[in-house]
Amino acid sequence: MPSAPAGTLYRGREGMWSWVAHRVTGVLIFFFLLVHVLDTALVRVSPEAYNAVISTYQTEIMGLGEAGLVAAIVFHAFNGIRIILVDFWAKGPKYQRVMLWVVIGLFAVTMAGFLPRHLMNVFSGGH
Amino acid sequence: MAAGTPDLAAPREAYRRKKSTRTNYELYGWVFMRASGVVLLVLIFGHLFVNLMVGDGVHAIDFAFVGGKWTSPFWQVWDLLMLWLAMIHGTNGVRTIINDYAERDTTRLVLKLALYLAFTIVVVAGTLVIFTFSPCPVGADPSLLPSVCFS
Amino acid sequence: MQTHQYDVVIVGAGGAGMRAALEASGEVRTAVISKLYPTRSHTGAAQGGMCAALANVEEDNWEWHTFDTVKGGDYLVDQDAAEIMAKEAIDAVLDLERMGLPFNRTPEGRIDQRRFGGHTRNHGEAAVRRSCYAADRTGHMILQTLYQNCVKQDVEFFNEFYVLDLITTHDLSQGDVADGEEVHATGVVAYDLQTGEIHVFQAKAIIFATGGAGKIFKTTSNAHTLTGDGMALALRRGFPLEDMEFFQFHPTGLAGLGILLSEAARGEGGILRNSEGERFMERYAPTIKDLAPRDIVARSMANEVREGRGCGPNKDYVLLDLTHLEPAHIDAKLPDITEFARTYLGIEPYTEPVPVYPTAHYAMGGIPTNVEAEVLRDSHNVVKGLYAAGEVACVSVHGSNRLGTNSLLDINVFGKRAGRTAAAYAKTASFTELPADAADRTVAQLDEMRNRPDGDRVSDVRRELQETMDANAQVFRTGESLNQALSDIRALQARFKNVSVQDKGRLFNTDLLEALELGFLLDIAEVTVVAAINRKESRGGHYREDFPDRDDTNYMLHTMTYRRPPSAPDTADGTVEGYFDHVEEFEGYKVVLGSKSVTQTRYEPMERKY
Amino acid sequence: MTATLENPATEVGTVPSFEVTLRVRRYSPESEHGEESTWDEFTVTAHGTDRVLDALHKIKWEHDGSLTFRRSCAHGVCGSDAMRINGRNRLACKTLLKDVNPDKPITVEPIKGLPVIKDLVVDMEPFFASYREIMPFLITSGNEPSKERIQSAEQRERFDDTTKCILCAACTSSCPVFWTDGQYFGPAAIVNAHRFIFDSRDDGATQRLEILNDKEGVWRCRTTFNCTEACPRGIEITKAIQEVKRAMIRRAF
Ligand SMILES: Cc1cc2nc3c(=O)[nH]c(=O)nc-3n(C[C@H](O)[C@H](O)[C@H](O)COP(=O)(O)OP(=O)(O)OC[C@H]3O[C@@H](n4cnc5c(N)ncnc54)[C@H](O)[C@@H]3O)c2cc1C
Ligand code: HEM
Ligand code: SF4
Ligand code: F3S
Ligand code: FES
Repeated sequence: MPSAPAGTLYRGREGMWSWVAHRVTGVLIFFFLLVHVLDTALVRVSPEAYNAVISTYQTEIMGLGEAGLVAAIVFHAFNGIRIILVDFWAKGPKYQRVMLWVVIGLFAVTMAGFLPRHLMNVFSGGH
Repeated sequence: MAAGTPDLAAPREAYRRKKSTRTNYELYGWVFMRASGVVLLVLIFGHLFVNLMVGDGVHAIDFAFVGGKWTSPFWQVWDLLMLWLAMIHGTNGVRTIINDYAERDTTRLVLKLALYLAFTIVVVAGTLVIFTFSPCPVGADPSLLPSVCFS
Repeated sequence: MQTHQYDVVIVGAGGAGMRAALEASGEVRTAVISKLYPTRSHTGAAQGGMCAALANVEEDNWEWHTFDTVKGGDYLVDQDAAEIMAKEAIDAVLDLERMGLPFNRTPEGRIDQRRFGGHTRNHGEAAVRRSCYAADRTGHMILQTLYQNCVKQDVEFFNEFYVLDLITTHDLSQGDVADGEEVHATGVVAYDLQTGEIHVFQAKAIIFATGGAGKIFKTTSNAHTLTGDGMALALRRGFPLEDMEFFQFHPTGLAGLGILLSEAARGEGGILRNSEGERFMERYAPTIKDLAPRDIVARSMANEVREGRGCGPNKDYVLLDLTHLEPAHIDAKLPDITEFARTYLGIEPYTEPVPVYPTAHYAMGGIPTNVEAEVLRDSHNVVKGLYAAGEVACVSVHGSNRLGTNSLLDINVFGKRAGRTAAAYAKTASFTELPADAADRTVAQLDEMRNRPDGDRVSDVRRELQETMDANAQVFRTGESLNQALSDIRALQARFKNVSVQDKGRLFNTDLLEALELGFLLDIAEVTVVAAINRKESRGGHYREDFPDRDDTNYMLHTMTYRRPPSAPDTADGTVEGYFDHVEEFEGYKVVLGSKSVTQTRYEPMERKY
Repeated sequence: MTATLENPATEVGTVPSFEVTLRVRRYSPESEHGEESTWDEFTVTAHGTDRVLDALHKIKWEHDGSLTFRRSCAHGVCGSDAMRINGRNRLACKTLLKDVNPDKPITVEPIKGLPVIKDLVVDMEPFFASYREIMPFLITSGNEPSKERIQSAEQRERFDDTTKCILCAACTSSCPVFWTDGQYFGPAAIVNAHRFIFDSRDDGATQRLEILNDKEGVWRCRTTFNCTEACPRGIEITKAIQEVKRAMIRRAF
């Protein structure tokens, strides 16, 4: 009868999962930013060095990664605004769930505007 | 992430809250996260838009592009602000996360030291680059330079 | 085993216990022992209010309050005690407000008051607004406020400690006290649930505030933990219990479940209806109708059901109708109880009437005390150093039927008095040496229970007890039904001797504790039924169909139930030839009945009409 | 005879009985499993209005007497029996079986983040310690009035929501921040601070705000709303926490 002991996942709802996502995206952006600043710093070294590194961004794989990064930023940014509204708007806590759906909606719209263009750029080969 | 990790090891030790500091530090940190968040929203979206959406998107980015942008004080300030705010915002955010999950004091200390070191290196390097950057380094291949160098 | 020494030890952290602690802990070294975390005590379940003649919203005074209490208790109330309670009520409420209790407010910002059953203006003219309240969570607020103030005063608590024995200099269940000797209470034995360890507390003064015993019945508004521990411990030491036959059945328990819907529902305008939609209380109590005292309303409801006007598929309940009230009003004044109806019955009280039926609610009887909360060992002598307050005690301010809101008042007024007198006594008294074997009996009992081989299940015995009590000793009783209950209890007592527990561990053994609690329940049910058999009249909460009238000539007396050795004489203090002279022999002991006179000051018994 | 019902448990309407399986997380250091937790499954018969607490009682009373949990009032007012039912914190006595999908086994675990003592019983001391730290009592200055303090109905309404707390710990033990190291004061302590901070009769707001303006205080709340969703009293906890944060900010600027 007794099975392996394992506590189950807490079944939090929208609030908890949006926080998890906010945290994950925040960390993701942070690490990207570290790398991004350092690679940009290469402009100080020489145009060749910079362009050499930057051109690796221009591969398809990096292009997809970049799309993911933008998605992370977009979600983090919009959800950040939602959090700020929860913090400062008296009715925020009441509408937090609704606002999350708005965030997701805005996210979808923004990505719909961005992705096709970005992917076109990435896959069309540009130069 | 850690939210729902099936951490089971079960009965925890009882604990006492550690003696703690009662300053406004956390309060300011909290307010800063929100204030910087709003500003960052504008800065980052502007940055992304210009870099990825206008013209040829990622493929347009090269030395000439960056150099061209930084000849304008407007973009210099923009990028500087973005660098600082994002780094403080992000560092403070990661600090919070370390506080949440690092249970042993030493682990916490090590992680935070690494974090602050990374912060310092990146912010110093980034700032230096933006200010000391010369769009037309001497002896560079002219085909790589921004158009401003030839006017 | 560990031993502790305190000037005052309070057993129970409900309203009465904590109110006493607030008085005593500032004066002398005080410990509060409670089998529950203080905020889990059942005082927190009280809903409707706590009355005091503040006259914040209409004319009122403490004399009217006294009269209502006396009349509500069908004149079995000790009127000196009722006067004290009504007078001190005002300070009791103001004390709580000053401690921070968030009462509902009048437009002027004063404590708001509302109507409650049996509380009237000018000796019965019309319902009066006397109950101070905080929505329908008054008990919750009282419990929280008292606990908060205990935190403030740094009161020492021993939580999840079960008191299992009372240590005294004499065990009256084994024999009489020699003339001139004093009986002292010297300590208690407690069981630490978390570790299974035994703790002996030595004290100069001990206050019992262990609450009620509603779990002797099946359908009850009481918590699972209200098992009459304090009463049973006193009884087992040979101290009397007073007026145990009077148990209050609250009219409006959720049908089938017993969860209480406060009388405040009717105070705010709710109406009881039968299957014909008739407001039947108009027939039984023409003046105050649905706000008649609880015994009358409960009986009327049971009568409607009995005469076939009950509702539902089995015609076994009536309806509490709130549908004519504004939803906003309901939300403001009765949020919790309407939530109960929604959660537990799936009924929306805004639009549907709620099925209700009487539920066992309150023990009017208990450990007899005087107005200083000192416990009596017969009709006049006190036990030195032993005090009781709250539902466990019988002062007797409730007589044969308690008025709604008078219990929250009782626990505050007499809790405070108990704390004060106990502390004063502890300042002058010295510790009495405890016998070396003080804890032996408890340890032996626990070991024996734990190690007993297979036997009856605790839950089976308890269920059968509760079923027979519900069937035979509820709103309507007869000699026959009560004797049936008694013989059932006898059989169950015998079976209890070999119930076994499955959990043999030491840590947090609730299985074991449930078994001990069952022992308390059986003892309490036993004396309740014996006292009820003996009282051949109907009064307040005790209604005998074979003796439907009140009999002041013979029964204007408090019943005192004693446990005595089989060899002891059949008479107890206050025995009245022919009436209070019932004796029941059990295995190893007998239950002897005596009496205590009722104190009358200004109100002569009258017929009780509303 | 008496008017007592033949079968007093008869429910409103006819409610069919059904079988339900509970999967309970067990822990008992004295048992043969020692320090290890195990899952036990029990199947019992239940009725339409039965709650999870009734099912647990059935298990304890008819199957396994050693199953250990706290309970008292059985109708959601004492705060004894917060536990994790199907992954969420609830009061067992307030959760109807039919509302948690009895077709599948219902998992029952102790609340998270507090030391487990046995089965579903956890050590509540750390929880109450946080509660005591925020000074949960009225603090006044000046003379005691001879009658009651005056408070308008609106002022009373201001903190009504947070007076409802029964200290069940469902909120604190649902908070992801509390799970991590248990140092966070937790929502329940903040709720009880709120109850006094916004009471017009109280003069101790500054002290309480100072206590909560701490590394382990309100600023650790990441507005995950688990607490608000778990609260059996329907207290808008996150809102209360935000109000406390804003009160601190107003004070600081
Ligand atoms: C649902 C409900 C609603 C009510 N509404 C009202 C109302 O509106 N107005 C009104 O005036 N009255 C009301 N009452 C009655 C009133 O609430 C109670 O009579 C009163 O609260 C009893 O308080 P107490 O302090 O005596 O006991 P309790 O609050 O029951 O406390 C008993 C204490 O004793 C402890 N204890 C018990 N046994 C032991 C032991 N063996 N060892 C250690 N500790 C032990 C328990 O842990 C607990 O702390 C209501 C009662 C109920 C059930
Ligand atoms: C684009 C605009 C941004 C907005 C509006 C924004 C907003 C916020 C807000 C309000 C918080 C606080 C969350 C809380 O207290 O619960 C936060 C946390 C955080 N942010 Fe941002 N942010 C933005 C950009 C960034 C960037 C660029 C980074 C990375 C460098 C970043 C990294 C983080 C991290 C790591 C956290 C901590 C997460 C946590 O504690 O769970 N954010 N952000
Ligand atoms: S706030 Fe709600 S969930 Fe938290 S302890 Fe109080 S009642 Fe329980
Ligand atoms: S769950 Fe925790 S993070 Fe905040 S909103 Fe509630 S306290
Ligand atoms: S048993 Fe009291 S809250 Fe569930």
